[in-house]
Amino acid sequence: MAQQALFLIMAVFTLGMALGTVTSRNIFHSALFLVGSFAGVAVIYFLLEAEFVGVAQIIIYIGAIATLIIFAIMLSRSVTGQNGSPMNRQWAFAALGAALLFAALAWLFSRVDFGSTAQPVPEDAIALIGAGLVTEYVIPFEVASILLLVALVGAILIARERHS
Amino acid sequence: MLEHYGLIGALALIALIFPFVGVGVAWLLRPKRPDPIKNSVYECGVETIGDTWVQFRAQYYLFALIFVVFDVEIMFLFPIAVAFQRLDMMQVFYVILFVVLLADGLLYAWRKKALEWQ
Amino acid sequence: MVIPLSWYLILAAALFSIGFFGVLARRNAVAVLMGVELMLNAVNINLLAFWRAIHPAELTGQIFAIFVLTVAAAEAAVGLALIISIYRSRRTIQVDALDLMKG
Amino acid sequence: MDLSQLDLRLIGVWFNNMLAGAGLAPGIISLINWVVGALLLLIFALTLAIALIWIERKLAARLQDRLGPNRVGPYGLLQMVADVLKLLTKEDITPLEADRVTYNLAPALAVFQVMMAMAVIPFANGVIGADVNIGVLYLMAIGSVGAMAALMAGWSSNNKYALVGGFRVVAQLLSYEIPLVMAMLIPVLVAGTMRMNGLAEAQGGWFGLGWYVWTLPTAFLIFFIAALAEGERAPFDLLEAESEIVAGFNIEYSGMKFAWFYLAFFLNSWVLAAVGATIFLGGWQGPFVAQIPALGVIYFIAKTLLLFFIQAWVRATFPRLRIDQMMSFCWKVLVPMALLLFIAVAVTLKLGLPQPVQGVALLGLNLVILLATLALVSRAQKRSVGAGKRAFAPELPRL
Repeated sequence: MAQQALFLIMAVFTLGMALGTVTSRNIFHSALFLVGSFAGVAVIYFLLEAEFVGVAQIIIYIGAIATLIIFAIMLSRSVTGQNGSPMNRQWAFAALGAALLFAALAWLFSRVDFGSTAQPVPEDAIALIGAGLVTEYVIPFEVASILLLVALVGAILIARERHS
Repeated sequence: MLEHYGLIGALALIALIFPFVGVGVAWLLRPKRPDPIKNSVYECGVETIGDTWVQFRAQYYLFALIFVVFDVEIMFLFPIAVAFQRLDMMQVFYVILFVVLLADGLLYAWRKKALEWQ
Repeated sequence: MVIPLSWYLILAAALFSIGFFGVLARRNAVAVLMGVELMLNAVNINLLAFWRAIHPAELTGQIFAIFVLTVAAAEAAVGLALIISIYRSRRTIQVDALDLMKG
Repeated sequence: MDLSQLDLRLIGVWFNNMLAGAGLAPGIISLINWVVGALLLLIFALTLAIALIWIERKLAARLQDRLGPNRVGPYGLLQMVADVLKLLTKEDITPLEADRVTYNLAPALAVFQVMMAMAVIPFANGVIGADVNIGVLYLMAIGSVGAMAALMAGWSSNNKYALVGGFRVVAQLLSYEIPLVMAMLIPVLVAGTMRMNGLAEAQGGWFGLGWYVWTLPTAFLIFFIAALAEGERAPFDLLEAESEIVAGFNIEYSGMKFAWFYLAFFLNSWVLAAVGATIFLGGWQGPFVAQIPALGVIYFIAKTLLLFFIQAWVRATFPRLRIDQMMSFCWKVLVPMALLLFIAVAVTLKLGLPQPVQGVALLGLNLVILLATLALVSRAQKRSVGAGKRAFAPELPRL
C-alpha cells in the first residue's frame, strides 16, 4: 500500500516535471524541470529495486547530462532568443499526435497481460552486474568504451574554438 | 532492499523542508524594507552595464565534456570493482582495455590542447 | 510485485508521449534534445519494469538500462556540441530558423 | 557494568522493543525509526556545524598568530550562537532581476545535499543511517546535486560575479569529482564492497596496518587533494575567490539563505573528512573496538577531526591557485595518476599473492607511481619555465 502510494506520488511528480520541461517559456526553467523529472524517474527505479540503475540515473542524468544542458544554455543564450512562443507552428498537431500515441499505448498496456513472477532480486545484484559486464556482455561493454571515446573526440572537434 | 532506503527517504523529505523552515523563521524575524538601490545587483558600487548573460567561452564546455565521459566510465567501474574477486585474468584484461580506451580520449584532448586554459 | 507492471508501463507511455511532444513542438534545439532525453527515460522505465516483473534473477534488464544511459550521455555530449557550434556561426538555435538546406 | 554491553546498536534495539511493547504495528515502528533516525542526523549535523565553525575560526586564528573569536562567552564559544541570531534577523535581499524560484531553491538544495550525505557515514560498527549496497556511488550521486545547487545560485542571481562563480563550478567541482571518485574506487577494488560500513570493516586486524592509507597512500593523497577542491577550500577556492569575484556564486545571498550556503560549506568539509576517515583511515577501527564497540565513535570522530584539522591548516596557510594551474593539475596529473593506479592495483590483486606480501606490493606500487609522477611533473615544470612559458603547463612528452 505504502509503495503504491509512493509510486503514484512520484509518477504525478515526474509527469508534472516533464510537462513543465516541454511547455516552459524559459529554457533554463525547462532544464530545471528536466532535472526534477530525472530525479522522479530515479525514485521509480529504486521502487523497482534497481538501486544501481537508480543511482546511475542520478549520476549520469543529473550530474552529467543536465549539467551539460545547462552549460549549453548558458553558452548559447541569445538576448533576443527569449521573445516569441517557445513552440513552433506545428505544435497543435504534435500535441494531438502525442495524445493519440499515449492513448494507444495506454490502451495496449491495460489490455495485455505480460505476466509477472514473484522471484526476488538477487542479494548481490551489483556484483552480478559487474561480472556480467565482463563476461556475457563484454562486447557491448567495450563498444560502450569506444562510443564514449568517439563521442569525446567528435565533441571536442566540433566545440573547439578555432584560432584564426 | 527497499527497507534500507526508508531512512534515506525520510531524511530527503526532512532535509528538503528544513531549509525552508529556517528561511520562514527568518522571514518572521527580519526587517523588510526593500528599496531599488538595495535590491540592485551588487557590482562593487558601480552601475551594471549591459546584460548579465554575456557570452562565455566554450572552454568551459570542453571540460564539462571530458567530465561527462569519465563520469560514465567510473559508473561502469564500480560494479566491476565489487565483483573483482570473481574475475579471472582475461576478464581483468577486458577491464584494463576499457580504461585504456578512455585514457586515449584524455590523451587526444591533451594533444589537441583542449586541456589548456587560454 | 506490489505495484502492477501495467502502472509502470502506463507511466512510461505518458513520459514517452510528453517527450515526443517536446521533440516535435519546441523551437529551441536544446529543448528538442531535452524531449529526446525524456523519451530515453521512458524506454529505460520499460526495460527495468519488464526486467523486474519477468526476469529479476538475471540482470540483463539492468545492464541494458546502463547501456541506454551511456548512449544518452554520448548523444547529449555530441548533440550539445553541435548546438553550440551552430550557435557560434548562426547566432540562433531556433530549429525553424535553421533551414539552410531548404531549396 | 560489563563494558562489552556498551554497544550503541543496543539503543536501537531497546527503542524498537519499547515501541513494540506499546503495541504498534511493524510498519509503523519502522516508519518511526526512519523519522527518528533522520531527525537525529539533522540535529547532529546542525550542532556539528556550529562546533566546526568555531574550531576552524580558532584554528585559523592561531595559525596566523591572531586570537580569533574571544568576546562572546568563554573562548568565544558562544560566538556562533550570536552569529546564528544575527543571520536570522538580517534583512533578506533578492536582487530585482533575479530568477526568484531558482534563487530560493539553490540554498535549500545545498543543505539538502550535505544532509543526505550524512546518511551513509558509519559512526561506529553498524551505527549508520542506512548501510546501502551502493554506499560510495550514493555519495558520488549526492555530490552532483551540490554542483547543481552552485550552478543554480550562480545563474539565478543575475550578477556577473555570480555567473563567473557558476561557470567555475564546472572547472572545479566537476573536474575534481573525477580524481576524487577514482581514488575512492581503489579501496572498493581491494575490499570488494561499496558499503561504507563494509569498507571500514575490511580494514580491521594487523594493529591498524590494515588501514588502506598504509597500503594505498597515493590513492589517499589523490583523495585528499581532490577533497580540498570538492570542499571549496584553499588553495582550490576559486569558486568563491573573494579577492577576484567577491564571493562567487553566493554573492547576492544574505541573511538565512547565505547561512545555508555557509552551513553547507562547513558540513561538506566535514563529510569529506569523514568519508576519507572511513575509506582510508579505518573508520571506527581501533584498539579494543571488538570488545567495546562504542569506542568506535571516539576513534571515528578523532580521525575525522584530524583530517578536518589538516584541511583547515592548508586553508590557513596556502595561497590560491590560478585557474589554469588548477585545471592542469587535475586533468594532467591527478586523473592519469588515478587511472594508472587503478590498473596497477587491479593487476596486483589478481597475482594471488599471500596477504602480507600483497600489502607490501601495493605499497611499493603506490610509492613508485607517486615518485614517478613527481619526477615527471618537476621535469615538465623546469622545461616550461625554461621555455619562458607560464609556470606549470606540462606538455605531453613526444611519444
